[in-house]
Amino acid sequence: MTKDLLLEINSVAKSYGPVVALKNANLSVRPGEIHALLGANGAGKSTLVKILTGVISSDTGYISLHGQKVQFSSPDDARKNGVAPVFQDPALIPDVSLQRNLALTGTNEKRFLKEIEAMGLSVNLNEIAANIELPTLRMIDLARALSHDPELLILDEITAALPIDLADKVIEIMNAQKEKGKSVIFISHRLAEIESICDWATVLRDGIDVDSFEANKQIEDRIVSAMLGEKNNVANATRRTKQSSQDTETLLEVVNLSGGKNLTDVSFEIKKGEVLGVAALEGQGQDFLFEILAGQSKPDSGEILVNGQKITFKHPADAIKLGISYVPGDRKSALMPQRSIRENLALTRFRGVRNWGRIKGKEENRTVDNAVASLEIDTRAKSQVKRLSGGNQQKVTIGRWVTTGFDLLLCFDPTRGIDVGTKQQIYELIRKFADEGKSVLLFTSELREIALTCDRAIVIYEGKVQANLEIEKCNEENLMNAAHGLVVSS
Amino acid sequence: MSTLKNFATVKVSKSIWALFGILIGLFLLTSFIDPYFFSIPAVGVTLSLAAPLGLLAAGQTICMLTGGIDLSIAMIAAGAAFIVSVKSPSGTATALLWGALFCILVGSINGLAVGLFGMNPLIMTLGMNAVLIGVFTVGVTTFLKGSSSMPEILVTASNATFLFDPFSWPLVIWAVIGGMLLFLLNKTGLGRLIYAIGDNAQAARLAGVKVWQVQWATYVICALLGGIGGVLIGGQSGAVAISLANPFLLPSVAAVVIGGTSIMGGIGNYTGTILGTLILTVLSYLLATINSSEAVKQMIYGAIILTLAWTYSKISQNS
Amino acid sequence: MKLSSKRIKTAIAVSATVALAMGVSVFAVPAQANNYKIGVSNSWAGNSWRETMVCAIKAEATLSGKVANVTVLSRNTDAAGQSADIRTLKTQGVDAIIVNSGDPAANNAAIKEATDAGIKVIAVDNAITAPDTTLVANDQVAYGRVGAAALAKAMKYKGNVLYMRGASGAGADTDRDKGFKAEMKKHKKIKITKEVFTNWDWATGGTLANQLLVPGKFQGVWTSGIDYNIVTAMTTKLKGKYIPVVGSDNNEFMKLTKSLAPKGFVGIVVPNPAIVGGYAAKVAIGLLDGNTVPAKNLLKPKALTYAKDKKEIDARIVATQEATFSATLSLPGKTTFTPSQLFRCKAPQDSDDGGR
Amino acid sequence: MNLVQARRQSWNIGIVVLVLILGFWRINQLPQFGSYEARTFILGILPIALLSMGQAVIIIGGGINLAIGAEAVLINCLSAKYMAGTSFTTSVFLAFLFIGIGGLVGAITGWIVSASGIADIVVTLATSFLLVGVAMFVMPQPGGGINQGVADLIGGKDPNFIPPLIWLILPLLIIWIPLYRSRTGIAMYAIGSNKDAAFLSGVNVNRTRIKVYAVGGLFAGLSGVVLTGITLSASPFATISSTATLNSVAGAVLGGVSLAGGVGGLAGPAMAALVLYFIPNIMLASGIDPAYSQIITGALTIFVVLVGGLLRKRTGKT
Repeated sequence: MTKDLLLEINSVAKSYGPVVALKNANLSVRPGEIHALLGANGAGKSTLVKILTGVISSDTGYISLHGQKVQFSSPDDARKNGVAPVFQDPALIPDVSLQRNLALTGTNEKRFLKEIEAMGLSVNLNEIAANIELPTLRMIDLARALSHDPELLILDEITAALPIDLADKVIEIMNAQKEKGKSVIFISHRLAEIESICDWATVLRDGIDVDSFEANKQIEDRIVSAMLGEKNNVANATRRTKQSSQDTETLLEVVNLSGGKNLTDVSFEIKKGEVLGVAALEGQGQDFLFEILAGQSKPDSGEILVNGQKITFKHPADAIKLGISYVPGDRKSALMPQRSIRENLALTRFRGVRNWGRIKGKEENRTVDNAVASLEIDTRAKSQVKRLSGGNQQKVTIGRWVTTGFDLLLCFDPTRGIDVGTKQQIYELIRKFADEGKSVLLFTSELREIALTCDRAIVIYEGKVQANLEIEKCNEENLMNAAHGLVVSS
Repeated sequence: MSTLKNFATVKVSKSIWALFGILIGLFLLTSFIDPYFFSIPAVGVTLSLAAPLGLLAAGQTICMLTGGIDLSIAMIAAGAAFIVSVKSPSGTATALLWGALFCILVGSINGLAVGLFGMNPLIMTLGMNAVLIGVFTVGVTTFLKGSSSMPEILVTASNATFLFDPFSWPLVIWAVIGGMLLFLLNKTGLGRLIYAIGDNAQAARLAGVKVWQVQWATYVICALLGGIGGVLIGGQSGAVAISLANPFLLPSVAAVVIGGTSIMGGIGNYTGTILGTLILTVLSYLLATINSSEAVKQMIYGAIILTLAWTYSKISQNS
Repeated sequence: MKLSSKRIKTAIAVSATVALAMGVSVFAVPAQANNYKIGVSNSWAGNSWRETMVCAIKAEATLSGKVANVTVLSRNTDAAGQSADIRTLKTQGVDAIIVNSGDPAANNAAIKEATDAGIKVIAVDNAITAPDTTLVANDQVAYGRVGAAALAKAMKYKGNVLYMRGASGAGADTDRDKGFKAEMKKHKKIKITKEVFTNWDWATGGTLANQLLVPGKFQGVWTSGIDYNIVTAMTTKLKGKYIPVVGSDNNEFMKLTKSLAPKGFVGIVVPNPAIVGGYAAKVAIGLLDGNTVPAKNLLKPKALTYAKDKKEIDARIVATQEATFSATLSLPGKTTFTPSQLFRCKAPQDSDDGGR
Repeated sequence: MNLVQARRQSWNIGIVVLVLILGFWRINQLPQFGSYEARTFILGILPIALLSMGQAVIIIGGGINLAIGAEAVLINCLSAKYMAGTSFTTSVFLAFLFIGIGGLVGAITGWIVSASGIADIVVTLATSFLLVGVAMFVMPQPGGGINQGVADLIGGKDPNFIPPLIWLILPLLIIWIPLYRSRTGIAMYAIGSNKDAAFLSGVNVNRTRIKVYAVGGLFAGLSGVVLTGITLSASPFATISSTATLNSVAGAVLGGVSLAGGVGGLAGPAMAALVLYFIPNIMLASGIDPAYSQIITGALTIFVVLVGGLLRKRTGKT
């Protein structure tokens, strides 16, 4: 343990059942340092932050603060010891006024108002948190954290989807903390920010700190290569070979679609038999785009055309009727965890009142068994889907649509938190769909998947299509740059 | 590759055996105290008395499987019995039809309010309960004035032996309807959806299921089951009254909970509820036999529900 | 200083209550002679017996020509609720309150407030312990006694009795128990082997009968008025081997007493007329007229059997009325209405000719 | 009051307006209105208003207690049994003791919910049987009593309406307002509103849940003792407890407490009790069978929850 370090995280590991979230994470933060914590989705950043702030406890390893070993029992405990986190989802009680939210954490109101004033904001302390816009709420959460004079401020993707002026404010605040000799751990996807303000950067990948270095000019390449890691582990993945099918008909066309919190003006089209990739950082409105196309949410404006016909969806059933099927990003929202694989796979068969009658057992057996076989679902834990591994659960959510048939599959980050072997199977499955003449809209947070599986890709940045790239241009650097708002020639 | 054929989980069947064991234990204990209980007529009586509770609990089971609850089921039962009794001069079949229409109406209101308007099932059915009490209290002196006894044929059917002891008509009715319900839950699309929306309504919606339709159907079926139960109660007691089925309301919830159906929905089955119903019925006979005071009876009742529910939650947490 | 939301809430609560409290008196209507207002508080609604009782009060009040208004507060409620109803009747400005109480002592505070204010309080059916009140009821002790005596006789003074009481704690139940147990004590060979409460609930009574009736176990049944479905249960449970049952003047019970008599069934009818309510109304009007009325006005019940009182039982059965109808249509000298007036069930303010 | 507060208070303002309209209507129906009539109003709502407040605390904390009526019945029986024929001081002492026992019973219920992980509704369904059983054990038959001086202190000597009014308002002032302002009070709202955010804000969720049930139990205990003071007796019947429980839920919900948790206060449920009291009485005086009021009460509860739910959906809260 080094005395002059503010924080030292040593060999911390954490598993949730069979899922390993953190393998072996190390991190050192000096006083007066802005430390960037980087990593792809699922690299273990959030788990590390949760351990650091006492939300969960680690399986092994230790944390020391000022050279003293510590183990925080709760976020409150962490806060009292000078470690204050601000999460992407503000930890404010929705139905309670700001004043009472402050009282709950024992925050000094005057001090808080001073911090808010310094941010150039004004708030009504009597307003209940649920009525406040998310960006403002994040700033309020930040101001509350600052009011406790933290030795170490942890900002977990706080600038994601924050308007430029507020994001600049956050950077000012970090610099001010630094001047006061306090430290900040900053988690962000905006590489430009990291270059300009951070002193040091640590990159996590698959639960391990793979690289840690001084953050000065021109470190983008190093960050990106550390985040992406060795590409060998997917070397035997077959690349997309079929050339884009430009001469075929358009299946779906989206015109000037806006809605939700971030989606402002999106237009694109998908051809039959095409796999269209979607790349975007967190919070660019891509999730809402998928929900609109699935009939789950309604757009504020814009048009959707299927086979040239303008359509509107009232219910997911309307989309399904048109052959549009949706595999949501959060598997939990698509699965019935306590029911069997069979029931989960066969669910869509009963969606109409006409199919409420007797189940045709043999036919169901056949389709279910086909899906199980073609997706190679591991059926050992067949009785309850919640006992399956993440990869097999994901196969079930996709397999459901294999039993029904579809024209367009909307896949939202289908490989998140899934082992490499299963990922490979899912890529192949998506390719197979395309070969059968079906279309796939695939959002993925792992950019290499786009080159492996797609015919074409669009990149969404701040609610708009930033780039529309043919497969040849879909290398990770281009996608990463476009996703960060940089112009990439198509 | 028929590895997927049986979808009853090992855990559930284990707990079913445990419940069965408790039932046998209670039965033997009761027989030990009152030897008459260990006889075919006594078993027949017990089974025929368990039938109405079994039917009300059946309705409660499907509501709870969808994550709901029906606290108006006792008033639906009493209401159906009332209507059948009042309409009996125009023929038993007509009277039963009126009763069924009443159940469908009330069930539809419950189901649509829950399904389409997102009403909390607890408040919806609680409110419906109050409305029905009011309607029937007013009705007794006005539009429902008249008979307060059940049609002769229903009284006979609710009490008579079927072929030979211990088979009684109520038991046969319960068995037939229970069998239909088991078929509905395990072998039909609607049954699948009842489990599905109870487990994850969002997932069902994303799969294209119109969740409100399922909830509508569920509450209508629940009301019909309650209505049949109510007619049986009316038949067995030979008279109808507004408070007819009140003593069955909380036991109908308790039987389902004892039977291992989760109040959150999605897990459980009617087999468990049947055992829960029988356990409660034998228990009430036992408590009546040992001349226990109402106080002790209530305490044992509560303690048993709590113990069984706690045991269940521990079993499911451990796996 | 900003007012907190809680403080505002409290301020509103206080001011609202004060506003109510300070409300001015409006429409003071003095009670005039022969223009009485009678209030009824009934703790149990939707029950045939109690409905008939209320109808009898209304019919008698209307016929008297001296009553302007009968206000009925009839609902299923507990002691606090009935106390609130009695107080409400007082605020309503009634001159007399007829109360059928669910609990002998629980409404005493509210009743005392009424009697202190000069309101005549008449307890009907169930006795109450409050002072300065008048009781109009069936003699429930005698009810228990004569039924017990007749049952003992029908059982040939030996055997086991299934004793099906009313509701634990109700005044009538306690009194009937007193009479029943005292009489049965005289008969050494008769044993009360099972004592249960039906809560005067037909479903509970029927269920208990189905559960308890076993061939040979009992030689007689006493019921507190939940009667005819017990007899029905015997048809199946005892395979038609009927044992004597004490019941009340319920329409269906008397019909069964008549129709099953050839099959050896001994039904003992101990009337408990619901139209005692009409008698209570008459007593109330008498009190308001300034007449002296004894504190206790009791009907003397007697036990009827089909063998002995064939004519009377035949005459009592009202074919047009429901099974649970309390089939006593007049109390000579105590009520004046005709059956059709009773069935009309109109209070003075409802009638075409009555009213304020 | 600024706009923000006005918006948040809209439910309470609505129910106050409703109470005032119904109140004046009812007063206009009466031959006269004075102290006795005011006392009648308050005595008519006091036990159920207190019980609704207790249920409201629990629902705000994200739970529901189906045994709250049984708790009140138990305390009613305990107090009527042991306060009968006692001196003034003993009765006062016992009153506080039994209110405390109410709180303890609530705390134990909360502990069972926390420790077992069973749904609140199942636990309290079971305890409702248990507690009624205990109540019947304590007092197999209706009866009991209370020192008359204490009874006058609760129900007020005719026609003094101040004591019952104090019993209605004092718990708000001395239990609820200090609690509402304390960190524990905020924590109660927090666990009902969003358990995760509450945990991140440093709330001990399980301990707070026990406190929520304990406070609910205190109000139930209060309701039980007040019942003894008003009726001078106790009745150990299950029907009373279940009716009271159902009314307490209706009162809390009508009073603006969201079943989703985290929303509402205690003044609303007290007002709602007045609304539920006025409706049958107004109907009665207008010559309508009061049984219709049961229909109106039920329909009103459904309607209010329906509209409240739709409004919340529109303002974005799910």
